[in-house]
Amino acid sequence: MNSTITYREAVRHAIKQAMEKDQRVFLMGEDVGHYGGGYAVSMGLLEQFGSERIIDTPLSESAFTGAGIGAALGGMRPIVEIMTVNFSLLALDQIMNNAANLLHMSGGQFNVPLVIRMVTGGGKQLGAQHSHSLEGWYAHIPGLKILTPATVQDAYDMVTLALADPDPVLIFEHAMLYNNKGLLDTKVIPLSIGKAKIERLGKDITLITYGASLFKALEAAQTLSDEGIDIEVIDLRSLRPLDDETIMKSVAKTHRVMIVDEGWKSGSISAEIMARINEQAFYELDAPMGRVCTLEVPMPYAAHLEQAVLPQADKIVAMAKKIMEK
Amino acid sequence: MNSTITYREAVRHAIKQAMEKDQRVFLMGEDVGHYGGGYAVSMGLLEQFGSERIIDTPLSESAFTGAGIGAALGGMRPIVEIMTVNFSLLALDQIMNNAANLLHMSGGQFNVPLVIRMVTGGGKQLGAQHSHSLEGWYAHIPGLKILTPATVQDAYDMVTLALADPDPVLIFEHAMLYNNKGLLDTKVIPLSIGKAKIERLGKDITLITYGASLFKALEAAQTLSDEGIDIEVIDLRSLRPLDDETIMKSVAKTHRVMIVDEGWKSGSISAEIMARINEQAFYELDAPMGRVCTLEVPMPYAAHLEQAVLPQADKIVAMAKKIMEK
Amino acid sequence: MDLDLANKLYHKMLLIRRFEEKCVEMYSKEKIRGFLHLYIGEEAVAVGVMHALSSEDAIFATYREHGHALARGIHPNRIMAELYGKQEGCSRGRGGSMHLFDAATRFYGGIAIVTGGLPMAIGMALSDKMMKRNKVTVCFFGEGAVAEGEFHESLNLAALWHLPILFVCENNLYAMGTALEFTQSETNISLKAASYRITSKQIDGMNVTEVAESSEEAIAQIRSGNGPVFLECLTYRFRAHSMYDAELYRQKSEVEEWKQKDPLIRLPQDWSDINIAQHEEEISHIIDEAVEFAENGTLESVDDLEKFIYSSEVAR
Amino acid sequence: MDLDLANKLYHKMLLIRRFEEKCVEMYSKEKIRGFLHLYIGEEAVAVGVMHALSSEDAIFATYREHGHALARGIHPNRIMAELYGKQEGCSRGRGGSMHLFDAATRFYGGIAIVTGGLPMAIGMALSDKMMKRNKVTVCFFGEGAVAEGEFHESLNLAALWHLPILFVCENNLYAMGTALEFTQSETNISLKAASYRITSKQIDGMNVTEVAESSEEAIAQIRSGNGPVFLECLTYRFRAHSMYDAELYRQKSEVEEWKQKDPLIRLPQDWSDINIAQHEEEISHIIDEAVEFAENGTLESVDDLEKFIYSSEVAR
Ligand SMILES: Cc1ncc(C[n+]2csc(CCOP(=O)(O)OP(=O)(O)O)c2C)c(N)n1
Ligand SMILES: Cc1ncc(C[n+]2csc(CCOP(=O)(O)OP(=O)(O)O)c2C)c(N)n1
Ligand SMILES: [Mg+2]
Ligand SMILES: [Mg+2]
Repeated sequence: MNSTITYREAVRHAIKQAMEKDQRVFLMGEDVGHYGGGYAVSMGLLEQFGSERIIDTPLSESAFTGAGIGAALGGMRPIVEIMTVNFSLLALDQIMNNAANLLHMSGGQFNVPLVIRMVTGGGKQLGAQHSHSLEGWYAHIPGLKILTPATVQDAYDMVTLALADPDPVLIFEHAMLYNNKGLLDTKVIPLSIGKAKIERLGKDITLITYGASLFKALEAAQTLSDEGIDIEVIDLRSLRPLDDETIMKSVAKTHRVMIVDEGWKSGSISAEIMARINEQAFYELDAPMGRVCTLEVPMPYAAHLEQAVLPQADKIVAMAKKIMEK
Repeated sequence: MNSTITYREAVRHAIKQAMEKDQRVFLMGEDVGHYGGGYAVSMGLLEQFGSERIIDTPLSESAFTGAGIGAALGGMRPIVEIMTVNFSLLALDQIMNNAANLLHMSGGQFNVPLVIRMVTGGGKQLGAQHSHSLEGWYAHIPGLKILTPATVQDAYDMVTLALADPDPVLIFEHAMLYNNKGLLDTKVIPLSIGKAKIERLGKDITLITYGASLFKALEAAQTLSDEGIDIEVIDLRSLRPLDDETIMKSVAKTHRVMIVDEGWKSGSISAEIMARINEQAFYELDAPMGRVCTLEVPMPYAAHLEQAVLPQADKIVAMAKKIMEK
Repeated sequence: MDLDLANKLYHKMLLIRRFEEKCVEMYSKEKIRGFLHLYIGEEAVAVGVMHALSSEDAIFATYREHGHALARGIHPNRIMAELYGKQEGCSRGRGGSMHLFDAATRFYGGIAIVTGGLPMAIGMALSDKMMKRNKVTVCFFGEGAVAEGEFHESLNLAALWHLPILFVCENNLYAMGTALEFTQSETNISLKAASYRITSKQIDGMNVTEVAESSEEAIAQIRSGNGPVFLECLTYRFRAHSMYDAELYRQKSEVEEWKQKDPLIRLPQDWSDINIAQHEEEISHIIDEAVEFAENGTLESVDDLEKFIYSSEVAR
Repeated sequence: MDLDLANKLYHKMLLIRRFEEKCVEMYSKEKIRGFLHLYIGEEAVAVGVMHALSSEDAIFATYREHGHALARGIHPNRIMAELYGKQEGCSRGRGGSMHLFDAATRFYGGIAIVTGGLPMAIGMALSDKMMKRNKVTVCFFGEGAVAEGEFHESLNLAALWHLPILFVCENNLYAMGTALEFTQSETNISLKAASYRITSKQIDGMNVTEVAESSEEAIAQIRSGNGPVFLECLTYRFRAHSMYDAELYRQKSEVEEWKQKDPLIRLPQDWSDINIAQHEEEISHIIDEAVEFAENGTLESVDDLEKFIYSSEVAR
């Protein structure tokens, strides 16, 4: 396959292919079957694979996530869909205390090849309880891998990568990306987990980002290039592990850094990246690093307030200029 | 009262006094009554206050934490004890989606004067599921306040401060501190929420820490002073809000920084502190900042492995020396 | 039940119906955004239950709570303004459709996490019990909530502590697109409550008279100190789950069948003297006014964004 | 049941008893640390249930799982070494008392979060069903777990999906220091399971014969494809909850009463030919050997600490 499709279709296609190839793969979660998926990702899969492999679960986030762990221990390759990250809080005990711990706790005996997909992010005016961006927060937990596909290619590749991984992998799909169109080539060998990708070469500032913010960053980079500031944009792709190597190389080239992420600022993944650059590339820095994150406010409903809370291209531009002034 | 008591007694005394003074205050949680508290904090309170105000709850972390929120909305001043932070994962939905959001989500109508106390930390050979240090992780959530009493005085003061606060306050009591003895003066006006305390003056390195790590830091500072390195030790006391002012002032004096905390390194509160110093005091720094955190491993049971995972005085000493060399 | 009351209940149900129809219109005009969960078809439940409450009682509802908010008496203007994201909204435009709040009527949301409201409702009832206040807390939720662990934790606490709380399960047969039979091994929800030794009853949620009378009984029992009561109201949502739903999971014919039981048809069958045209007329003015109020509302300044995170930042 | 079997069951129960008594001794010598939850008094449950399983079946237990691990056949040497934190332990010393694991006997822990094991057990049973493997998953937990939401979510899934799983509730009347009457509005736990339409039975957990026979029946029913079974075993822990418990919450006389029902007394009442002295003798050697094995075990190198976080770092 080599064609232009949506991000949503790319995820669906990856799941479909995996299920066709491997009888051990199945999908379970709320409304993945008859409804077609909360965000319509699994539309049509029930018809193809039947209700034994596309399982509509009751509203029981903790139990069906834990059941994913158990099924993985039992030799299956479950894909658990938690409708959105907001509801994953109900499953956190299973994710942190079991999925992330089992391999170590058992002295290496029991690995958990589980894939958990969830929708993340704000921007749809869903208010405080439905707009969290917690992928950076999840990246704190050892034993997990945290993937954040931004492009159509990655939306596809990451399902495949995650299913091939012997350990628990969480994929965060940003709600605003599903209708994005892009080229999917199913024949290329995917960039492996833990590798960042330089999406735009530049020499003045290293801009590190991931997920939906990538496009705001690229937009800002375009604006800035018109004004003579040349931004290098890195798509992290994976928040755990982080690709220190790619980051530090770029910093060694540009000597200036900014980070854009949709987590609340304090304790965001931006902070961790800043900490690592400070530790590993302090003497490369010509100026303080900057970050554009989500304001530390429960997400408001009103459109203008929500947009003011989220990172935006204009804020990125302003931050870049500030960094260049130093 | 002005006497030498244990940290455990200080917490108990604060609860007892608050309950004597204010009929709206009550304590609820698993085994707080008949058992006397998982860590014996509430021993004797059932006898004094009866089972209407010292409530043994079933194992239902989510429901009784949520009930604390509801009771707070209803005009009470509940203290919810979650036996340990490890079990609080089961209550995270209530904490993040309700307690932290309600005031904002309701446009300022409903504040939640709830106090949640929980035990945190490793060091007792309890293994991966019972040794988390998640206070720094909780500090990511806007709407909450996160307190980490290290001293006997703070163990007492912070219960009082938290109960006086109109918003949800989480207090993290480190398991290794309960038997610590110290002076308690119930007459001093407590240092308010959000204020850090300089526990040791020094001129060479600013060492920022909190909770049980404070004592390891002070021990290391003593060792280092014998070797001619003069450490300024800051006890953060509160992880949200963070006391930027005290931190930056100290950095402006020492020009070197290290942070010690018991969270897993990536995404720890140390990272956030480094990020802020980078943002607010970059030009004050003479060397990369360093951090001594918990290794990113689910906590192992064996004593020697557990000790190797946790921050220790000798690691702090080594880090300080490294920082001084730069 | 008398004609006056019948008129009152009819009025409220019709208000909800027309209000939400207007919401759909405004949604398609992009005046309203986000999720919009309609209560159309289920009006008898909220209206019947609210009838039985006093102004001192407390209410916790879900993301499908326009009906509850209107039935409780939050002014339609403030609800519409909220849906428009305006400062004059009942949550200042911060909440939106899923987060209606109102201190004056003790309306505690608008909680959008399924079962998220139950524990808080328990706590509210606990505070009433501890303070010896003769108040009742009512908690609404869908049958989908029954699969969540929090539901069970909460029912157990309510029963164990004999709390003054009324649980109202709106069993509309579907949780989004998942039919009850796919989510519960025991589909009689009222039996679940009974397994906690909670007084429990299954009632016709399309019949506002039955809901009102059962609620009155339940509230009386609760006020007399006999602990919680659970009402399972059999009902149906006539519309899609939200504005994004293709409704692949149910038959059109099933929807049509349930529409025959429309509470707005049902009630006038018993009370032929209800003057429908007059209600329509009155309500049409109310709705027009609500829209006008919302249109004329103000957008809160972005400078105030960080208010309401902590109480010290609240301008009171 | 014949004498051979009675001897076998007696041997296992006694092994657990003496093993744990040794643990207490070693705890006071600080050879063992952390929490140490003793199973003493409850041996009949694990031994009776394990008797009914095949080597292909899977087990999920709690933090109070020494008994289950021994009954399942994990070698005492490896368990003792684990408690000593040695590399030769069944979890390489990484797990400790609350986290015994063993791939060979399909022992999946040692899960120390109350009800944390149930969802995983559900998933294991689901995988067996999907793969059409004729295996059973057994999940042990205390009566305290019944208040947790996860318990209910799990039971519902098991019943809804007709999973091959045996739930074993060890009702020892207390969750730490909280008596059942303070935690459940309905104290008959087996009724809870029945409310999910799960076949459910309350049995004497102090009588190993009854446990073994009921388990055999249950397992047969599950293997025949009839879905889950729930056994509530009435039992009692003779010792404190853990090593830190002042036992303020129960009367000494109550403990004494239950000690009359000691499974190690009960079984020889029916089978007087059990040669207790001989069992003691054999077991004493086993325990001595286990201690020696643990003492001689090695402490894993700190350099290997970061192994086992991800599979790629596992030395296989
Ligand atoms: C914990 C949680 N999981 C998932 C969702 C997404 N969701 C919103 S409504 C809904 C269905 C709820 O069904 P039910 O409780 O029957 O209420 P109804 O919508 O039918 O009124 C789901 C799955 C949510 N809001 N919260
Ligand atoms: C979720 C959770 N909350 C609290 C605890 C602390 N805790 C450990 S055992 C226990 C009591 C459990 O009682 P029960 O389920 O009856 O098992 P028993 O110990 O009696 O075998 C508690 C409260 C825990 N481990 N997990
Ligand atoms: Mg429903
Ligand atoms: Mg028990």
